Amino acid sequence: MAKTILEVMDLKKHFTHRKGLFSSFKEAQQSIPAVDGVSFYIKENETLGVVGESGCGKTTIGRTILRLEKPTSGKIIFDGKDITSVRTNELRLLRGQMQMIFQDLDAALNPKMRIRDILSEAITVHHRISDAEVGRRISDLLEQVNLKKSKLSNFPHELSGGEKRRVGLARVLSVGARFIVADEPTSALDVSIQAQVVNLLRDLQKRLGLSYLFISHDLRVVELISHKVAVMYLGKIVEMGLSDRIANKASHPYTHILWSSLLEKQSKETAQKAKSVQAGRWGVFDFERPTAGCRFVPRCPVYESKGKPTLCTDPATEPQLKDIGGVHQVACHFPL
Amino acid sequence: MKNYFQIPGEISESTGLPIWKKVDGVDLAYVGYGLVIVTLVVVSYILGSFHLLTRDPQDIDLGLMMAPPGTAGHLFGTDFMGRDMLSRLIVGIQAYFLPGLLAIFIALFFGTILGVLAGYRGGKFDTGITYFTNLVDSFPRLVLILLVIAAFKPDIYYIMLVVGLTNVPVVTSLIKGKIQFLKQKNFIEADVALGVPTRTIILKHILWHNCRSLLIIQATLGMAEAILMETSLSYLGFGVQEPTPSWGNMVQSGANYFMQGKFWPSTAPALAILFTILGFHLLGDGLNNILEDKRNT
Amino acid sequence: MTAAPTLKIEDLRTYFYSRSKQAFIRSVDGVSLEIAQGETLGVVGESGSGKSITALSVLGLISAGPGVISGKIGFKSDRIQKNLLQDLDDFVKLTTKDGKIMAVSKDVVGWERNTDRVMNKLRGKEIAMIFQNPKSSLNPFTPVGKQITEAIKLHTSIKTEQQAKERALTWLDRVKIDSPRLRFDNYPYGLSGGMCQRAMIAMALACEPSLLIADELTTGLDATIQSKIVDLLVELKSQLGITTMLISHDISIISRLSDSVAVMYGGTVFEYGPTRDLLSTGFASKHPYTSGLLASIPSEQSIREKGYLQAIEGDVLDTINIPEGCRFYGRCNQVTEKIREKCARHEPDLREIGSGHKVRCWLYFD
Amino acid sequence: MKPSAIRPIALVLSRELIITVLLLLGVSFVVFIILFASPGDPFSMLLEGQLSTAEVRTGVREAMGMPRSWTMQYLSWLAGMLTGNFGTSIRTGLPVLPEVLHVGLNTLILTTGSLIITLLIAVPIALYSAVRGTDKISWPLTMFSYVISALPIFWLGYIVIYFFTHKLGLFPLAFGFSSGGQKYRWLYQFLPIFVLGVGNGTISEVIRFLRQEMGRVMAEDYIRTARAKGASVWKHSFKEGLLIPVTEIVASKIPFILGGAVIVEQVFNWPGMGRMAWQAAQDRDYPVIMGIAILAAVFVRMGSLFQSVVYVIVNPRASKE
Repeated sequence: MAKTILEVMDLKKHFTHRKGLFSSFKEAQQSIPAVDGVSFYIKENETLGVVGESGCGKTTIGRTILRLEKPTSGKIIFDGKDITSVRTNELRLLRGQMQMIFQDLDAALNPKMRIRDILSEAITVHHRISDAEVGRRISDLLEQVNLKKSKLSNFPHELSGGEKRRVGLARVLSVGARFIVADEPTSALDVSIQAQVVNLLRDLQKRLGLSYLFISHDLRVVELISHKVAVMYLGKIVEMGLSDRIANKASHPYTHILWSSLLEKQSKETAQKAKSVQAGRWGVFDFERPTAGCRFVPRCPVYESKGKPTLCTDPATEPQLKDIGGVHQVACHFPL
Repeated sequence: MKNYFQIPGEISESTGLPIWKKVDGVDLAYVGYGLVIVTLVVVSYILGSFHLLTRDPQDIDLGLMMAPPGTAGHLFGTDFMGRDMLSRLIVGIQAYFLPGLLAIFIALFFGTILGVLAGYRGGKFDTGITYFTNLVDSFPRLVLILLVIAAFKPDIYYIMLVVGLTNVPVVTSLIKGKIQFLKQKNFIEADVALGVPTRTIILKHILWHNCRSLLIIQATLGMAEAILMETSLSYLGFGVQEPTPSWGNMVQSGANYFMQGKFWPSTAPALAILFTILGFHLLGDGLNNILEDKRNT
Repeated sequence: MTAAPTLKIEDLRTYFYSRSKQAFIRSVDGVSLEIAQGETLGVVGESGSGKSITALSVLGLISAGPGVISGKIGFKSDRIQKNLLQDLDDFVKLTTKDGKIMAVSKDVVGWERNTDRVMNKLRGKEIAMIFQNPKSSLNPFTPVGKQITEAIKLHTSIKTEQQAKERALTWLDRVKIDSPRLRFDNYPYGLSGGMCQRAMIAMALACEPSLLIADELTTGLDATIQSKIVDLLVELKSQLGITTMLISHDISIISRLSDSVAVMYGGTVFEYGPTRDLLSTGFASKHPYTSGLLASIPSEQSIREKGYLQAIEGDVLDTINIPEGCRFYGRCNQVTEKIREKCARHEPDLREIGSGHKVRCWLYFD
Repeated sequence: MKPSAIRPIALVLSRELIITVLLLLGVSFVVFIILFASPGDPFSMLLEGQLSTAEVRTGVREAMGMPRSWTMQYLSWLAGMLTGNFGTSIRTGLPVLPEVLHVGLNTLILTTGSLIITLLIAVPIALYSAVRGTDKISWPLTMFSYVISALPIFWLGYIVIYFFTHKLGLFPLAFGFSSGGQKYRWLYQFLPIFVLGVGNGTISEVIRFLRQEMGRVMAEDYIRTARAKGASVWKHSFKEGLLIPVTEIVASKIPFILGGAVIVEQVFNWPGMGRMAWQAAQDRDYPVIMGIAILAAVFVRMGSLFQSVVYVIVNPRASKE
């Protein structure tokens, strides 16, 4: 049985939005719950996929785990150790083990540094080693991410998207991370390059025993790469389970709508199948004011078809994640 | 129809091209002219400060007053007291050179610190620093200098202190903008996530790699600013006093003769100001175009 | 089909001159396409394949910098018939040395004035375009409704603000924006991306153009919103029968909406034919790039088996340095020994190999 | 404009107004610090100057006592200023405020006029080069703007004076604000405005900024949309590409122009704030300079306030934030 590498308990991250210069006097601060009570765990050598629409807080989760944001409340346990409020020094050490791949291809690449310098710097951040050793590690890394040696003397802007992503990966691997938060690692890439990167990520997982928190809006890729998938809606996980169950036997109406939107685009024939549950209204969401009770109510077709039961809108009974068997959890009063 | 076709496989790699081939010719000309001016100023400053001039700028020759340029022994002619114009112009650089460097240093030093604080820390720091920069920007520089002159004394170093301080907001906002740009691209965050120490991020990645050229550009523009201020004030009669030459007081003392149609004693220092400030401006803008804008795109 | 197509692009070449490399970036390099009246043509390709530049060339929106366009773009509707590329060469001066282009100078204003003259009464009226990034494509300083009425007043017989507003409201309703009267006065920042895109669609269609060009219109929107927009387009298409050129990198959208499809790569069309054949997995005689592209998308099967994806190795072609021979040669996994020489040395042309199915690959030529 | 649109604007404006007041408080404090720290205790003299001669005579000061702590000194000075009491000029013995306000009006005319001149020169050049890029016409114009920005303004003043008085003989030799032949009076007053407008040293910067902004806006997606629908590009780019940048650069250049005014007023004998400040600096008449510095800061802040007003009215998003 694999060890749990990361466990997150009731994690909350609220952003305060200051309105104007004197807000601190007037108590006019507004709190936006980007992540609002999320719990999950990831085992070694496992991938947890997180899907959801833009603004649902999936990126914030990754950033909070890596402590790029300070969590408002909750607990983050990495490798058996509570890291929710470790100090800066310890945090630096931790970052030798957990890393993040950013959506922005240029994120890790200082535009004024050559690739060689970027990599050698990353290697020496956590390890004091000789120049010769650094050179050896660089060529190891290049091999791992399948990048040509000739690119080492280039500047980042001279690389293609796929190459930039590879350098970003090499940088993350160079510190020896075991756990990687991959925030939309493929969304900025072309389809053919995307497949290369997905393959590379899986390959690295197999060879180095990495664990991923894989954040993406691309349902197909998440389904392919993850062992488990968590579906997020407005800061909460509404459903979580093994990836094929989530994709094919979704219990939460939102999950269902997400996956059927995929089918619907794809072909005229299958579109009909999905039509049955498809009737949600698609208003603009307002993250500052989640509805009392279940957050999904304004868009929920089940709520509509059940004749708007008060259970769903009652502030006291916001649905919590419940186990429905087969490592499958759902937060809904009327699971499908 | 024209043939735009080009033989395949014959395109040189951009990295192989020398820098002067990659940049705009106009920018190159700007920088070239600017460097000539900088060299002239520095050489003149050294000549003046080590008394290597063939003619003493204070030598009065009442027999040869208002000599036109080209007069034997006086390449740039003489002024109303028969003093050699060229020597006076060269020595006039003393009036602003070191004080100007002081002003540049103050502006860059404090501007960088405040810019890093505002950009990197953000939040309350940013609010406070924005207030400070707005406050400094509320004073017309010359009026503030006059106030300081009235309260203290008309010393060029006091003046340059004010010039430097009033230039701080410009540097601050540039550095802050740069950091915010880097932040927006998640670049700093990636460094933090990697575990790079804050000191390295700020000093090496932000300041050395990304703000270096910006600071050089601000230094050149700051010198132009210092020259403008010094000449304006010495023209107004503050700062360097006769008989010590400064370009500003030279223009001023030549003014009466100007109205009589004898332009040269006033025009020569005015042109010196013109060409020097132009040089620093063009150098700054040329460098800006070459180093800042184009490589990022 | 004997009637002349609404849009007929012949050997379109749109190049941009890169001064630092002293060469042309051949963004579009010999594209020929046809869109019959009422048909929807899907153009699919990765970034840098030249699909968006093709669309912008049609509308004459390429002007900045030293870009050049050659070829022919014939446009025909009930009201008008015109070649959209006229006299553009007059505004470009080439300096050559030993057959190598050393410098390109362009009279940008003259060029722009010329395209504006040619495109006058066409842009917005006959040919309308929808862009990606709906939020930034709407003027942030003007209410959404005003931007629609502006187009209506420019291009239709409606000239009063009141009537234009009525028409705009009808269209906002048709693109399923809820409470259109309220949205009419909203500024773009107050609307979500999906709503902005609906407003863009309303703006484009309100003048009843003969040709609609939609460039990546769902990119950047959430999956659920995307599918709603696609639904809307399907519905509008069946109601209006409007001729459409649909550009996307998303094969699923193209396959849902288009009648025929053109696969672009490195500035040229690699394959061209009916959507049903080209994008179905069963159809065998495909260009290796098309089949590679289809295989790189996670399929039911690859997901079930948790296997690796069949990626196309290598990188997307850099259109500044186009190789001799086939553009795809370096990445192609179907080169046989028999044709290797040809693939490496000679560029194949786009040949018809089945009914309406054209392909640019030596594999299918004898 | 609908009433619903006015409320957010009013909110933003009240915020801007508060910021302006805070900044002016800061300005007064900086002035206080400078005077307080200077040798010879000029600040006590300043406070003394705030008392009327009658009060001095009857010994009010002795009775009330000089405020001891520096905070009390600052506050009593500030309170005096808020009631319009800026103290008295050391040189003339007259109250500062009316004097400064009187000349301030002249300076306002001079600076506003020259700002208009600057814009009249800069805007066409900027727009032309934004559209055309660098070509045979825009390059010399840009060069020209660089040269006149580096031109020492006093010397430019000499040239203009020499040309009009000596060459054309239009004016008497002693150049002054109110004298001069009636016939050319308008020209007489226009010349300093023109010289300051051309020679204030900001033209090249203004051109560069406007060109950059216009160029940036022209590359925006929504301009492309406008072209694609056959609408006027100018109409769509006007607000963001011209109106906002112009107000922005005008607001930020007011301090420079006020500085330039000191010199131009000197050269042309224009009885404005700058000339008075120069005179006061000669005499170390700090109450006067202090008054001028504060008034100048008020001008600068008003410029920024104006810019925010335009920005908020033009940009619907600004009032939402």
